[in-house]
Amino acid sequence: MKKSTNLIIVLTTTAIISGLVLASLDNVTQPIIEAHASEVLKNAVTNVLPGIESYDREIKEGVEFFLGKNLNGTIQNVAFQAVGNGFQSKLKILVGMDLEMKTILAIKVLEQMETPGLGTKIETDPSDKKNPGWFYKQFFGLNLAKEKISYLKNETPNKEKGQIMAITGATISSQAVVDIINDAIIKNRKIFLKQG
Amino acid sequence: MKVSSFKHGSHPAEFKEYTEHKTLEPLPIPEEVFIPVIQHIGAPCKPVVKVGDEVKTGQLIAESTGFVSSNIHSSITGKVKKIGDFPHPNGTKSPMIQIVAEGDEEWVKVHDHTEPWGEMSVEQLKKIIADAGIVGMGGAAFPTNVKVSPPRDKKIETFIINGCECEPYLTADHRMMVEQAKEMIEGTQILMKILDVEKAFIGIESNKPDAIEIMQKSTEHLPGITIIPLKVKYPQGAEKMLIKAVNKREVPAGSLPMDVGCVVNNVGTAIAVYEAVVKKIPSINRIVTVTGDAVTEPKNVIARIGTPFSKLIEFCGGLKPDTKKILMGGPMMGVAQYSLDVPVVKATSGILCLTKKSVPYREEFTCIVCGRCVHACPMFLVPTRIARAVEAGKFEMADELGIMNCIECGSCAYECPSNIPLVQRIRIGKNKIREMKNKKS
Amino acid sequence: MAKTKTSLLAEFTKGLWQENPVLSMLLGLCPTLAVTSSAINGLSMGLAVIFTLVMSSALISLTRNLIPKEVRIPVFIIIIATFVTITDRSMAAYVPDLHKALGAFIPLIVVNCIILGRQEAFASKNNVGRSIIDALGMGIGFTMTLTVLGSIREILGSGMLFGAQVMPDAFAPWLVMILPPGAFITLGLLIGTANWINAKKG
Amino acid sequence: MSEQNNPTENSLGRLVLSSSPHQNSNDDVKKIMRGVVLALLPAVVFSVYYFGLRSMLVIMTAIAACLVTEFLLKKLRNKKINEGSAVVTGLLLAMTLPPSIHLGYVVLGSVFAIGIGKEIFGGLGNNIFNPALLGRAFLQASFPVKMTTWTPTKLMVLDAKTFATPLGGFKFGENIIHNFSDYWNGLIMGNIGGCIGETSAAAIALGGFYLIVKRWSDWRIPVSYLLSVFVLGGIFWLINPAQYPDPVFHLFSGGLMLGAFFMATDMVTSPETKLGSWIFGIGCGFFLVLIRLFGGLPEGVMYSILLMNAITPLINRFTQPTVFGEVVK
Repeated sequence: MKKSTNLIIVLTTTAIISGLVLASLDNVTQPIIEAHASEVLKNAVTNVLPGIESYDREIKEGVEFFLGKNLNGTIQNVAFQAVGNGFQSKLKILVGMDLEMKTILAIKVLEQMETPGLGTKIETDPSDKKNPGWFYKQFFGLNLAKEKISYLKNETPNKEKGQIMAITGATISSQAVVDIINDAIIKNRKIFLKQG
Repeated sequence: MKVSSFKHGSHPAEFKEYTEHKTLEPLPIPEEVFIPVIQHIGAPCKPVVKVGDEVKTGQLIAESTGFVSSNIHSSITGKVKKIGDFPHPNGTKSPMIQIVAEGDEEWVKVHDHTEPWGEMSVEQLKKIIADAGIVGMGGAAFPTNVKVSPPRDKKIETFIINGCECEPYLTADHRMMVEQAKEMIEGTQILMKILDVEKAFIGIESNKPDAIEIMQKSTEHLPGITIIPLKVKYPQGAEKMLIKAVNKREVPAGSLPMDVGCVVNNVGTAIAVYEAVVKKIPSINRIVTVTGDAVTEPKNVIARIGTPFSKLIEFCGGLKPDTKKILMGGPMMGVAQYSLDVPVVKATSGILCLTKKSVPYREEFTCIVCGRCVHACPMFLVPTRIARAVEAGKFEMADELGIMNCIECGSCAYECPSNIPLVQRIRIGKNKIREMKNKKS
Repeated sequence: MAKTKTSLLAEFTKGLWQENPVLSMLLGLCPTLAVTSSAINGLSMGLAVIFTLVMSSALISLTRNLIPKEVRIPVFIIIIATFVTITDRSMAAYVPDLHKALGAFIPLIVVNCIILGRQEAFASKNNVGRSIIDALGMGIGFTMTLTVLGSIREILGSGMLFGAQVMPDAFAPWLVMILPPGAFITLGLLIGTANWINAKKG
Repeated sequence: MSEQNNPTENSLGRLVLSSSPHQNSNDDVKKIMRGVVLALLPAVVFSVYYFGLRSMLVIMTAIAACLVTEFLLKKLRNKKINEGSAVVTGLLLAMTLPPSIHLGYVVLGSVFAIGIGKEIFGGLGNNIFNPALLGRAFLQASFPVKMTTWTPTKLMVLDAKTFATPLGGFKFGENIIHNFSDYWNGLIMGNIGGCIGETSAAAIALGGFYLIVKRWSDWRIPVSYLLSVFVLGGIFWLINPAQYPDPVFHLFSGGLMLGAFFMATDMVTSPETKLGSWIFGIGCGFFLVLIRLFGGLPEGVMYSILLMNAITPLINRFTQPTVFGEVVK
């Protein structure tokens, strides 16, 4: 009887102490972690929406839009996240577009765990020292007024036709990026343009 | 022609062409014979003659001492010169009775019944077989009188005469079937009477069409005897395989054929029974195939038990200079001999002499798990794994893998492309396990 | 264990080689295989483990006489989990990039058998000083192995070491080395080499 | 017994004493290895015909590198090369490489195939995976771009810069096989892009039949492999002919012929029982179709065989024959 009380006391004390320590730790670190996360997002949004001073967050039909504003506070452009499956991981890409959603301004890969050295080239290609981000930069200024994005192999792409060049050896990752962005644009264009 | 068989097995090259058409030739009576007192499975016999005794052909010289034991008779007329240890074909030195020929051949009959065998009682016939010292002529040398006396509770339904002779080179049984068909059939009928069976099957591999034809012809008028042509496959002549091929029954592991109501006898045994019962001659003759590429003139020889191998080889024109290996029996299960002085015993089915060319040096490689031994093993074992277990000293594991079921036919080692002595290792393992079990009990 | 007191130095060095948690005891293989795609990942994982290991060893050694035998495992786990969470949160706050690279494997230090193993086998039976020395030795042994593993994989798999180019431009990186199979192959070869060296030493 | 009359010692020299059996089948490992090399010759000839001497260079490099690696590793363990399986490994590895590949990669793949694929397990017979395929898998995983850069054959008239193997074409929507003559010239005779040894299905099959006739490979494996690919591929084709290729295309494209006749039949890494061989072949076919149709890679021969290699010990265990006369419990 006495023994079991002893056991309970020891376990409870340990748990309480541990809980207290962790709670106070959380108090200290949580704000830092959150600040960091919002910093990352802010950087990303500023990255894909060039020439803006600030941005607003707006949720329409469950989709999160980032509305870029200039010095005067006029809405200039819009960004949103495109999410989908890559070759072997979930891809999260931030896409910045003009307000009519006809031209891609810039994109940024937020999350990816593709095959190192192959699929990861959608973010950085170490073999191309001068321009490691050549792949995603192809999307900058892509005109999608008439067509969807399509990828080519071994041919020079035409930006006006929405064409980009696929990564050799990582056709599937390239295709995934293209498909994810296409799908997100088609879906979000409807939602965003409904009310202006 | 419908051909029965068992599953698995191998197809060694046959080399029967050396002697398959050579008529049986009696060997001249040798000047001296060495008759071992152990020629069978079971307890050794006790000599009943002394040095200096005069013996006649067919006279009992050593008598059976146990249930599984078999009488031994003098094969020539002469004088006992020595009783002592001489080289035995099983590779040891073992007690033998040396007899030197003297004077004219005189015979001692094995029994003095005057009535035909059809009127004798089963007990009388069994006694004759026991007195005549007949053992299985196939190679195992199990006393025949024991084999044909199953316990009362085991009813024998199937009686099979084994005419397979699946060992390469050997043709003794083949020639017997061709030349002594009548005797063999009569021997079979005597055995059928003893066993109280209505039907008998004679299994013959289909590489002996002449034997099958003669047998079929001689049994046309005998509805009880059926000739069964069998697929040419080694080891078709192993009792268990033969039973499987003839009546599709599997002898359970660790049991005897009689447990599934079967008795199997060799062709030679049937003839020996005939000779003992009808001709009143005990088991003193043996038909031996002397063959191989090292023999000048391969022959099928009728030899007296106890004749040294050298005499038979001499009779066949002697050996070629590059002789490398002498075997008693066939190449698959035969025993290598270190001397030509060893005598013919009741189980000597052949003397196989091979030149260097036929016994090449074979480099052993590691097992490449090709599975050929598995496909070859008629007992459905996995020889490579068993051999590995034995090599690693894991005898219990080997036992679990069924090592004791191995019939040592050698098919696995024959097939092995890595030249691993599989059956040899298994043999070692079996002996070790037997030792261990004996120690325990 | 206390009967023949080994020297403190021996207590420390045993974890480096002859009782190396990865190479000779094959403990903590999950993080070993998963995070060593670069030297820096291996090193930081090792440091995180050293911190957790030393802190929990010290605490457990201190309280070893207070903890009843029956509940020692739950108590150990609570203590270890606490330190792991401290590591995890601090890394997330102060070195977010590294935290992202090590991913789920920081929280998983809780179930890293090296840590619980040392508590059970050593800290709960020895005094604080010895326990810390033991934890340091083991932790450093673990860190060394992970760093070596990470270095080999980084050099061959991306031609770099600690993020700096070391291989000539002509060298084509062996992608497989930074993929999971590369981890298995390299670890296997490392363990094999260690055994080979031990066998040679006799 | 008369001592002077002992022919054994005098006239015969020493007789060989050994335990039975005294007769062996004429096959041995060396002979089998030679047979495999011989069986691959037609495919080698075809590859030289289509790709020029470059393919010969790749083959020679692979063989030499395998031999040297094996020699060094054996030396380290004080053993000597005996059965010559390194030649077969090198040749098979080379057959799975693109003819334009840099020779450095060939050497690396060979070292890996012999070192990690074979010697580390204790040499031929103890390896779990087919060494040549393992070498190829290593190269594929390390240098995916280089390993899938194909050169057209010398006899091809090219109208575009684009170049893909038939399988890659199918996978990425550029089907290049359209009619019977494409089938005949391309897939069966081998006038297509691809690895050195996987272009001409006819040449490979010829060598494969030779091995089967000689009993140096188990016919059950290629038969069950090809059959299961044909049936499974056929089922998908019947479901949707527009999306999935027809079964004949499956059979003759890519490395299936090479894999079925030479890789899957590797004795060491395939099951030892007959039933096991059937299971092995069907499993290979299943994985192949799965990878080709739904996987990320255009070709699945290599991984289908490696996967089945991994479960071969399990197959062996479950298909162990029941001992003769053993009562089924």
